Amino acid sequence: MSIPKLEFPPFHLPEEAEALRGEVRAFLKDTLPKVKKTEDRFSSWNTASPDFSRELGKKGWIGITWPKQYGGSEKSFLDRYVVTEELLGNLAPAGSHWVADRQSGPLLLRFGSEEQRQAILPRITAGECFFSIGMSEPDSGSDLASVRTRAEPVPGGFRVNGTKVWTSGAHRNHYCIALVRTSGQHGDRHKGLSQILVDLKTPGVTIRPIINLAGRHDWNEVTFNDAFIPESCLIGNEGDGWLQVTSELAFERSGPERFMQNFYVLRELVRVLGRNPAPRASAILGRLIARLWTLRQMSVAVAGMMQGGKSPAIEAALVKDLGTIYQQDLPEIARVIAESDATTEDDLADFLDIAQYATMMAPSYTIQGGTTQVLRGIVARGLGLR
Amino acid sequence: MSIPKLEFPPFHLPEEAEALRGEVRAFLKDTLPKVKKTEDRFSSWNTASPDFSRELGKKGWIGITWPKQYGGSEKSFLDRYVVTEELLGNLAPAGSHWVADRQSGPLLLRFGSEEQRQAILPRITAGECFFSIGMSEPDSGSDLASVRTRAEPVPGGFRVNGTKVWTSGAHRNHYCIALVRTSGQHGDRHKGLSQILVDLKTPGVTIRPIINLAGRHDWNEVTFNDAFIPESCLIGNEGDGWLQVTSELAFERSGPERFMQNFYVLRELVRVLGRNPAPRASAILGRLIARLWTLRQMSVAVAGMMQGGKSPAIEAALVKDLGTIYQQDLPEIARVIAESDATTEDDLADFLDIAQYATMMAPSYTIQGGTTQVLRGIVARGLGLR
Amino acid sequence: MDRDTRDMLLETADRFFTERCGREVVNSVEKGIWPADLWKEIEEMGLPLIAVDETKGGVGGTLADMLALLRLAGSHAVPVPLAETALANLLVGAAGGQPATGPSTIALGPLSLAGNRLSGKVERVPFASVAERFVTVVNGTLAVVARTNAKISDAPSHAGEPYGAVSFENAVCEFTGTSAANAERALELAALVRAMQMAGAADKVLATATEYSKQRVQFGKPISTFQAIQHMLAELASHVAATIASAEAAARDADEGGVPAGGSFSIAAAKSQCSDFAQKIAAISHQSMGAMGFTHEHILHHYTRRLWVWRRDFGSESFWGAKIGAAFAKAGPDGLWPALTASKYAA
Amino acid sequence: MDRDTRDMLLETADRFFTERCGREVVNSVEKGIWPADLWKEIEEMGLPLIAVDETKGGVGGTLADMLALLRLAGSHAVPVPLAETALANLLVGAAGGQPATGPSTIALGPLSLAGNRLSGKVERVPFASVAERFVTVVNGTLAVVARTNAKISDAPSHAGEPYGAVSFENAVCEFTGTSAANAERALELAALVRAMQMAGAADKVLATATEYSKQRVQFGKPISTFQAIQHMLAELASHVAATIASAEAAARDADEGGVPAGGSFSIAAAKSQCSDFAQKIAAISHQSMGAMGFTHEHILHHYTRRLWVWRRDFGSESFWGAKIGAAFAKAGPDGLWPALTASKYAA
Repeated sequence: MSIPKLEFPPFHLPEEAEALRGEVRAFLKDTLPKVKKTEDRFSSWNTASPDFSRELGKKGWIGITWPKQYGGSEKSFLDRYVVTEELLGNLAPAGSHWVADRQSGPLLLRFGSEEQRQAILPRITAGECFFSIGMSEPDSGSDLASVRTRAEPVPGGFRVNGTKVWTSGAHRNHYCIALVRTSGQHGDRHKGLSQILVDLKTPGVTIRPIINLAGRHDWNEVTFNDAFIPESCLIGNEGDGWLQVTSELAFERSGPERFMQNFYVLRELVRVLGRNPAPRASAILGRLIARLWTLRQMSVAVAGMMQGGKSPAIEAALVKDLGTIYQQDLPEIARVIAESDATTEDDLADFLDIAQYATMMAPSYTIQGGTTQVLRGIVARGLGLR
Repeated sequence: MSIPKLEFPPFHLPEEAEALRGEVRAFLKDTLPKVKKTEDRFSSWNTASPDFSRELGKKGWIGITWPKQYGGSEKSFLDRYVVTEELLGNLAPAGSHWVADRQSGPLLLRFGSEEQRQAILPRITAGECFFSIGMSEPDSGSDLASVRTRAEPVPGGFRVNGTKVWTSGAHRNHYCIALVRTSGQHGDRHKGLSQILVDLKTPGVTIRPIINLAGRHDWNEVTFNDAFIPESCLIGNEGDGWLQVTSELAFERSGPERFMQNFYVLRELVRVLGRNPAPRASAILGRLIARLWTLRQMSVAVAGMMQGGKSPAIEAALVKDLGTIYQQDLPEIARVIAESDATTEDDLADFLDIAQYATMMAPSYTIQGGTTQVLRGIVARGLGLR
Repeated sequence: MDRDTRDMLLETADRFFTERCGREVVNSVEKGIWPADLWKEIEEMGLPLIAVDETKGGVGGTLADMLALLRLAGSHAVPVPLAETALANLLVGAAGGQPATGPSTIALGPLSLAGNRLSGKVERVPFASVAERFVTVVNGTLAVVARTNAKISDAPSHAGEPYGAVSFENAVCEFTGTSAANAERALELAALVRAMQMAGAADKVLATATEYSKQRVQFGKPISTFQAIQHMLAELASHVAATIASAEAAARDADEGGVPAGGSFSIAAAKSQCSDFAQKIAAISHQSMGAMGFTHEHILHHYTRRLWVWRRDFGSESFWGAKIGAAFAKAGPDGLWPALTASKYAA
Repeated sequence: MDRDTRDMLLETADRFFTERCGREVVNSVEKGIWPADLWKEIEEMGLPLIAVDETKGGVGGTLADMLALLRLAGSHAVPVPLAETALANLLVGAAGGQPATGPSTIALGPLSLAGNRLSGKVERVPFASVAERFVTVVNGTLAVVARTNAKISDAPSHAGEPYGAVSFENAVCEFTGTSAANAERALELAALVRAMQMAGAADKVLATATEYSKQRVQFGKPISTFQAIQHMLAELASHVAATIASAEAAARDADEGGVPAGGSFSIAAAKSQCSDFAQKIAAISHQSMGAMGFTHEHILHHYTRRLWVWRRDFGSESFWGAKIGAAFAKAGPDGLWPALTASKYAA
């Protein structure tokens, strides 16, 4: 049979990376406030803290893989992996620099002009410059190619009109990288799209909050009204936007953030069950831990493959899909077992609130980095079904 | 908003039906052997017992709604409902007469000729004449209209060639009602199909077992090789086969057999947990019972609507869909809780075998009476989505 | 209330809720703004007195009438304690008291009564922060405590409704009387009320997600035409149907029994069922609607968040499941089928 | 065994299994027919001795080599106790014994050893009905009992393999020796073997269902073109991937540790993971294939039924989960993350 074999070759993170882990842990132990039970700690990378990011930048742990000339540390992708998972595992407020470190910086490194790199990257690595992504539009949903925001060439740059939505952190970040139509018509789909670097203070750019169902303000609507963006802010070639964006999306799929957004719930479940739970409670806890361990093995294996120069796109999509399932299961399974096996009533009441909050946030996991539908489509293609 | 409201008006089975329930229970108590832990008891209506069916026939409980002239008792559809659910709830071996009582008899009553009715129905009600259904073909799957079996008109009848598959009980039953093409071409789909009554002893009809994954022989392949079927065996009008078949399918969807095929597992779970389970085990048991109770309320509500002259097709499809989900969940949930909370090791080992067997049989629930895919398609249409 | 009267009342209420309980009102309650006008109008319509005798100034409806109204209220996310007050008034009236105006709520929990003094603490009391009085049943006695005699610690629910913990420290009761429903029964009735509200909310979730799928265009066509979405919504419909069917069956059984007793098993089963499927309903609807359904701007969350809160209110699926399971385990395997068909706890 | 040698061996074995372990052979084992020729050929290839020292006539492979072979065997539903015998031989060799020819099996359970006399009963011993000897570890001692000294009560597994209960009544052991793996470790290794077999079977299930969807035509087109089927198979792929990844990671960790110890947590996690997802893999594959996959004629059930049986063998997900959970609970919340990243039980 000719279907591609799914393989996740077990991979050991190298010793240097493990040594770095120790450093990161020590730093976090000193730097982080004691874990409090607040919703802000739920999702490390949705919690912004410019102060924390600046401290992390001082350690050289933002843009860690980038060339030294741009403030990077020229460490490996696997070192970066370890820093990332330690931030998540220790519930650090990594939200400010998250996107810059993970997507925008690498994009500029790969496609940006020398001028852009020099102007921006050192500020990112210093933990002083934060990014948002301007991809989705009111009518686009998963259909990212249906971009309507137009950047019309004018002398010295572009005049931009249109609206971007679900733009995380635009209200507190410095820049947004937007996917816009620089030529052709709406119906042209992938053709004629470009990426531009938008200073969020640009006149004509308006940021309005989109509050989520939990009442939190992470998302924004970013409106362009004849906003002038200088030519120097075009990223890569005019018309290459779609190509650049899709290479970006692959990045997004298999990192630890895809299964550790509500790690806090598991941690608290351990607390609430006490030191000596009944066997059935232990069994349920243990099964959850086993699933998380598996996800980490898969994610590390994908990182290893990427480090080895492969492009495990299907494998990465599978990690995200499983991560979503796990993160949706976790608070619900935890809720039920806590109800019967929590050691104290007070702990239980707190925990039920925590678990409920996590369940309430869970729908968002399928939205980021490709909906479950889109992911399953990718996997189906990988299986040769479409 | 204009989507149809889903309503399941609570319905009380009438007093006569409840009185009949008492009679049926008393009869079963006397007639049934003690429940043994064998796979034969798992699925009441997949377990054939001509002796039991004859006894039931003597009580007048087969074809209970049919006119007295054909051996029926002219009781209500709801009386029939009660008899059916008592057979299932008491794990009676109702497999021999099941199809005749449920589908074939009603079909003959509705579309059959007077001669057919007189010849067949009294034998069904006596519990002496058993039926199979010849619908699916090797390449048809859910696409029932793609019938290839051909009944070519010849003097005095039809010459039939083709193959039917998944024909339950053909090896032990007397007749099969087959959907065949009497005119037109394969590509004509719904047009040109007819139903014929096939004596399974007819020369040219060959029955070969299709063993299922559990090693059981319920299904058969029925092959027609120039089999001659007299004209008198055409059911209804030539070319009306599809119409007749689809009205039959609706019958199939919301009966108690759609959620009680593995009732035995729940019963045994009660046994294995003992008289005083831990609260957590009680909770899981109770939740399962609540779901079964709900399904029964829904099924009774649909029966009430049908008795009231309505055609709750979507509601019936929903009952089947939920019934499938429940029956697939039941053995798996039961298995896990039994592992931690069974009162004795021996009971546990037995129970794990029972639950595993039920899980192994579960895939078949989505096959009978329309696959989950087909059902969800029906519901989607009901929601106005297609 | 005869069938026609009830239908008319429900129709009127439906129109009223549609007009007056829009998104903005629901959202402003979340911000801590009490919709005084809305409540006043609801009182003027007599809704909180739906199941209070006409002799006491009530509408004279049955338990079933009240439950039908509250299912409707659930399908509008009515952001005031109509359910709690209607039940409180029913209980007060049935205990020989006189229902007062103003929002009330139900506080059921580990309370003790000495004479007409109430003590103890109840967590997660719905609308505690806005209720003018707290109605409780301790053993067989109904007690009413005015807001001023209670200590309230605000703890809004995940649906943003003004829930809170309520403490009574030797609090003077403004009324005590022999309750028609004992404490256990009061909890059953409260759970049943929630089940009916959940049925209403579930129904609305299905309608909302279905409608959205027909409007929302992706890749050039309505997402309702994608098979994956169709199957998702069909699965949603199944879970919504179970919620509605179980709640309605329990409402019927409880109504036939009356306030003091009846339909106990059905109520337990229905609340277990409704709570059990709430997550699936919320999850599928959100999955089908993507980012849009996750915004505060869209109304979907008014219903999904309530489903999440209500599944826990007055006993989760585990709470009611444990009651059922314990009774059925005690009765053993032979008791299962007879009890199930009789909609009774196995004994 | 170097990488090339292993690859060559696996390739040879793959061809051999493909040729000689077809549907008919697997089915005939279910009918109780022992495939003597097949076993003989497998022995001639040296497969049961893969992880036995060359000094003892073995192939000299590592634990990892053996596990890779058994994953392959799992993907062919090899219906003889290759896995059990290979592990038994490994253990016997590592205890200073000399592996014998003929099928062996592993009997782990509540047994006691007095001198060289073994007593006790083990349920569900794989291939008990055909094994020529039983290998067990009691505390730190490995013991081998010939078939003639054991009482076997046949109880075929749900996959139709000749499992059974085995009783020893003061049975004479043909060999005892200090075991390189204590009883607990032996169970870990057996669980790991099953996890790898499950990985193989899961892989084959995915390939089978995928291939079928491309062949099977309904409503005029291959069912692989229906979005619902595509999503179903994608979900299947996710669960298969987790099964493979966890088993392989545990195999690596165990191999690095060696026979006596190492990778204990990874093994527990992998067996928990593999057992946990077995049902989903079986259920989705069957759902996607409809009636055809439910027939005995099709090969799908050779794999799904083994997944169902293997998930229970040598510890279910609850068994291994409880071990993990107990350790992590004891260590408390702060121990969770460090242990997880170290693939170690929290301490």
